[in-house]
Amino acid sequence: MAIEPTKTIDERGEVCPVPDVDAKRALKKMNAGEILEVLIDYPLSKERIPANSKKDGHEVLAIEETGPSEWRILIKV
Amino acid sequence: MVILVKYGTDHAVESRKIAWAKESDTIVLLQDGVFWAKDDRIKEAEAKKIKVFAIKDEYLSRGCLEKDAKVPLISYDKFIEILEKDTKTVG
Amino acid sequence: MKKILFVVYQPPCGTIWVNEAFRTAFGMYGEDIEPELLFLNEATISISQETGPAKLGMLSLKMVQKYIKKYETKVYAIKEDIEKFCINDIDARFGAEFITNDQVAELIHSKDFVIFM
Amino acid sequence: MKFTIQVMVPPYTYEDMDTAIKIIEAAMKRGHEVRLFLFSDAVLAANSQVKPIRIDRSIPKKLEELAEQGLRIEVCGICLDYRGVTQEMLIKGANASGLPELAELTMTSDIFVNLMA
Repeated sequence: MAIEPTKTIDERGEVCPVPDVDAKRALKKMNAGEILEVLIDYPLSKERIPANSKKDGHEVLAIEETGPSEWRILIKV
Repeated sequence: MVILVKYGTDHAVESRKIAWAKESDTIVLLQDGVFWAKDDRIKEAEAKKIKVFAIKDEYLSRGCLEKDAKVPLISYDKFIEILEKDTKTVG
Repeated sequence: MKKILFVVYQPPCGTIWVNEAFRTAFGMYGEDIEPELLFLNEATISISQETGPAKLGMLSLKMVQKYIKKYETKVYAIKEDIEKFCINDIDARFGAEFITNDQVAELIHSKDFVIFM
Repeated sequence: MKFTIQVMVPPYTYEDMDTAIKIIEAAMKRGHEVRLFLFSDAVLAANSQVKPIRIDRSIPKKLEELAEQGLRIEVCGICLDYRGVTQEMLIKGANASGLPELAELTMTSDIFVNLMA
């Protein structure tokens, strides 16, 4: 079943700390149950965004490789 | 605030940091910053009621003599004690 | 809320600190921290429109301007330093506020931590 | 209390890592929770491949021992990439992280000791 994100942020081309900061700021503004889609190509953020989101009490639904060194992360608030 | 000074007396930034210090601030001299401990200009800070200390080991290791120190020489233990009392820092 | 001031004093051509100070400041927006940045000494030349590390094949300085706007990062420069380095063509994209050398003491003392880079 | 110490310049070339270690030891002895953030060239201090001559101190080994005693070590990931240090090369107890982690350390610190570049 395809997951329909509530909001998408495209952070491709951005490096540390921008994807992480933007993901965190976007999650803060969202309501419980909503889903954030984060598109990234900075490898370290692939590890850190899910880890930090979990720490903040969110649920990481998926980390998908969408291309060579490109990922899509789905986080449920 | 606790202001750390780690470069010597010719360093343009350190002299400005010292000049921006205010009454009740503490200046801790470490590394080459210990050369300020022998410099007359550090007396101006003390005249502004700024407390100044230098790390003893770093002062002595640079060939400076205890008798020439114009400020108290302290250990790292004492340095931590200073930070415990005044947690705002400039480094 | 914690208040942090990043003070950068080395030139943007030849050292990484201007870029790194901004990058560090931007990282603070993930937390309840208000970062501000002050240009001091040679770092002040960053706000001249003509300054370009990219002219030397180094990482461009302009990339930080996008984020200054996005995150609304407060930037300060010191009037005396601007005069010292004869900067006449100020790049408005830094949105810098100009303060006097005497005002820096107040700025520093309004912060929890001041980080020189 | 919670302490964070930030170092930016390379070990052995400069004294900052030695100073940081002395601050860490003194703070831990007084019962504080201590964290170290290695930024820019200071990341080299967490490289387990560093081989000083026998009569010299081993800074990476010392950090490893302090980590065993409870020191948390965070290392800037982008800075590691720039210097060809892989995560596998890091000493035990050091984590490759980045500026969002530095922000977290800053936010949760009672005291932040920055050793200016």
